[in-house]
Amino acid sequence: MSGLIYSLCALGLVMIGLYGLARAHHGLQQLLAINVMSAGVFMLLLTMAARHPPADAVPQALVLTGIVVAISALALGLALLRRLAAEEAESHD
Amino acid sequence: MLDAILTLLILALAWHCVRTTDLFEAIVVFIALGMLVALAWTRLQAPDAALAEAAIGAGLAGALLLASLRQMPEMSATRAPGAKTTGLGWFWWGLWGALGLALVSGVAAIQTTSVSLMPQVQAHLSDSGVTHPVTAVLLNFRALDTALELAVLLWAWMAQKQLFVPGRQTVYPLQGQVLKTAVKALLPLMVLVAVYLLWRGSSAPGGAFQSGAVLASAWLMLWLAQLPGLSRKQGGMRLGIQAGWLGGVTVFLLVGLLGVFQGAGFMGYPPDQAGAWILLIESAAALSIGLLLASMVLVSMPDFQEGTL
Amino acid sequence: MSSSFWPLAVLMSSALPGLVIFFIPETRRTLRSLLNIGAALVKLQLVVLLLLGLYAGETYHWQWSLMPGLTLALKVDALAGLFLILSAVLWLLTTLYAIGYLEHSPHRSRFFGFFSLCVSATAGVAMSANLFTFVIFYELLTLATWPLVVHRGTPQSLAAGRVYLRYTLISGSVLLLGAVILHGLVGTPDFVPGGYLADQGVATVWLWVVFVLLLIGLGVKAALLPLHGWLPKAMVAPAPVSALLHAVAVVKAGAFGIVRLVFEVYGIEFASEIGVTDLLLVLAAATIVYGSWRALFETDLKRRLAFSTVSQVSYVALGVALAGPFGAIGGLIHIVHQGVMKITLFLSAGNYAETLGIHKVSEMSGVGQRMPWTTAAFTLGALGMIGFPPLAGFVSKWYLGLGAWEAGANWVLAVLLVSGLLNAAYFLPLLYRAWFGPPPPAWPQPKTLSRVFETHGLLLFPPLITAMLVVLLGLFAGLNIATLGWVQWLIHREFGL
Amino acid sequence: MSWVMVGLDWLGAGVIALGVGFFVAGTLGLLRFDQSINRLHALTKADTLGLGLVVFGLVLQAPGLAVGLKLIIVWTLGLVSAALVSHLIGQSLCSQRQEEP
Repeated sequence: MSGLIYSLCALGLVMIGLYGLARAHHGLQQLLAINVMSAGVFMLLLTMAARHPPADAVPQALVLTGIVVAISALALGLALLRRLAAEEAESHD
Repeated sequence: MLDAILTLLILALAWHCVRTTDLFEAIVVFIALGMLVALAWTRLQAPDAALAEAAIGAGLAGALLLASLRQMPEMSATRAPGAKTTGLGWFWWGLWGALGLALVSGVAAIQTTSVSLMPQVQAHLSDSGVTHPVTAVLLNFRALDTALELAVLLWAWMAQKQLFVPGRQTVYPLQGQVLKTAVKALLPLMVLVAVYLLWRGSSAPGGAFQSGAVLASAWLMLWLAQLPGLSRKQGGMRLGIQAGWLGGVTVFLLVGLLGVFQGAGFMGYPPDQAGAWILLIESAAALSIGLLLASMVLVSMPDFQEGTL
Repeated sequence: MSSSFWPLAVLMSSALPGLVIFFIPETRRTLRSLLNIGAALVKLQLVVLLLLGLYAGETYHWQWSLMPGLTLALKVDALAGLFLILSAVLWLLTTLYAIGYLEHSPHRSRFFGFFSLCVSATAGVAMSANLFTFVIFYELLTLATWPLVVHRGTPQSLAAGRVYLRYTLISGSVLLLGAVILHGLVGTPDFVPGGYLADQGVATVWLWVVFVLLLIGLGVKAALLPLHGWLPKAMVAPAPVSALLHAVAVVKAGAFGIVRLVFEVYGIEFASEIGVTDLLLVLAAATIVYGSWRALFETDLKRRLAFSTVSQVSYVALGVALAGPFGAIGGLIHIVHQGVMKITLFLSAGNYAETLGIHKVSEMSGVGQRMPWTTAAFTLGALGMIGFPPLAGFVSKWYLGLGAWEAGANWVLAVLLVSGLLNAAYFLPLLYRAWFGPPPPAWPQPKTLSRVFETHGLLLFPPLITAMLVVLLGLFAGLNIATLGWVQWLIHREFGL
Repeated sequence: MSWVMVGLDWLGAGVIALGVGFFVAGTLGLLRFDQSINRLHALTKADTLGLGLVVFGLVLQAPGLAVGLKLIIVWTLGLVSAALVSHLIGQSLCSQRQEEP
């Protein structure tokens, strides 16, 4: 039962993230939306892992790897945004 | 019951996070979302992922976001939210809905199948050198994925180094000794926790990622307290930091190559030595992850100047 | 050396030097050039040895299981050999040309590094033994070519780069989607002559969906009709890049993918049975006519050539879609012949631009008197494109015509005829103008490049060599070592047609 | 002796509920107060007490000494970090106020 609830939650997160990505007006919003989506994907993997006890370790390891990749991407995206902002500020000066 | 409430809270926060036009608020909500998601994952019997999400996905990501926020332009007034939707609006909504339906049906289809790799994992667990299945998958069965992931982390950091712009803002100077004293007292404890998490990873939830996250926050605290820490000015420290950045991937690949010569194949270890090699790799990986994550947060600080790393 | 070593060696012979080149300081020109040319020669040597081995019946296969059901696999079969030898020869020539072309421009290490990676990705596309590997190298090719397209860093080239990325990344994800669906349906076995989809009991609807998805993914690079928009825009790249993109790397990767898709995934008989080849045939025919038509009205020389590429690459798809031995021979030959002809044209156009600053068709008046050798090469390339016997282009068009006749598709014959006329209509006036038009009172002198030749030696000889190839490939088409002989052998051996 | 355990369990539950009440009050303060200093006040006071009560309740229910000790360590660390963080926030608020009077 709880597995079903959480897979719905995961779908909800993906859809909300997608919606946010489409309506984002700021780079930061886009990054947040993408991360909301990725949280949904991770959760979906974990619900699939938890269908039968004991929980499947392979999707869990995938999620662990995914979290680190996601933060790398987030940090890179933020660095790009900072650079963009700095260059725009420079061109306005 | 708890699950339902948690789900509703998560969805509400996610909705708010993408709806709000206040960027600061969006970030704060995002951090809270990360915490709740971590909680949900403990409910899904995934303590490893929950630990990592709380520390990295909420904690360090939050620090990154908040530090970057101050260096960004405001939401531009010209592209104000709520601008008139074009005639295509309905089309996109339709597409969005169709995708949602497709996902629902896909997930429903998955629910009825029952493919699990766990029996295979458990069958080989005794040969893996560790007793915790997640660690066995990460560092033995799918070691290549983890090595590549470290490479991604390193690559992302190198790209950020190239994109670096020196911080322009001044930050209020630190007053008093409270933070310094506290950090001095807490630092040994944090290192201890990091080592403990690393050691524990072989038999229970924990491991290089979680340990690396703790190390990263230790280093960040050192920097925040303006203590003489790992800065480039100090002699061989610079070389040490660079070695730390590269260490995770390098050690991983070297041990992986060793497997070729020992006849266990690339990224394979002989069962009797597996435990030792995994511990070695994990130590290097934790150090690398910690250094890389902390470096990423550091360069995003509004007052960070080049030459410190 | 085991036979699994060779595919990797071919891949590494350009990838490793490429990676090293990134770290060579900008000023070490000789070192970089030596490394580059050396690598190109080694690669050519390897590929020739491979082809000889292949002819002697050797098989080359390398694979590495990434996870159960998903294997990274490389193989060298006759089809891959065709593409490999094309890329190896033209890489050597364009490298020489690029060394001369970029003599005084900045960021040369970056340029040559990505240039080498681009060729490695092309080799990977050629040798991919299954769809999964193919998709990976196909994407790597996109990533390796983008820095080349935007190399100059001007706002114009950055804008073109954005368009390029938008097209290729979207198509890449569509390709991935198609590959994933196919993987879900039947898994990802190796490419097999005759295809692996027949008798799998997959619903025709799914076969169509997958085909369309994969065709969209491949069609962008191959510049099929609604998806060709990036190609003329990417003309802002330096001339050697345009030459490589158009003749070998990008468009050919798309066309080559279509060949693999139809011949070795679906199987030609099965594909025509479910009717997907008809879709391909119509798209290819439309693209051929449309590209030629647009080329007629372009006043910019490179853009005219770009639309000509749009048109000419679809000959490959057309030949494949005709679903008969002659059509297949024509299409496959055209992979090589179009490459050789097009690279001649682009290198010559680059010479005009670099030596005299000529970019427009109207400025070419009388250029034949100032640069006779370059113009001679250009003329051979253009005549080949039109299909003048006995040049290279004639051979492929002849077989395509035979294929259309054999398939009973008379309208395709009409398309070929119209396209040939249009080709003549946009090339012949140009040639006339170049040779017989009145030269301007004084030629602009942007650079004095050479005292001996009409332009820098490194710029002059590559197009001359390829122009010779255009003649030789046409004249000696019947020999075993020529393209026609090879392709006939290939078709006979691998497809039993 | 089992009635002692049951009693401790119930006592623990009650203490935890009390702690939760303080958490709710603290959160309410965080949401309702308009100035950062006030919010900080609500959070540090109420949440520290709330955390203390929750931990205490859990200690009463703890199955063994080791778990109880771990909980107490958690509580101590929580206290230290809360004090430290509120000190830092307060300090930055102070400097901010001095800068823009």
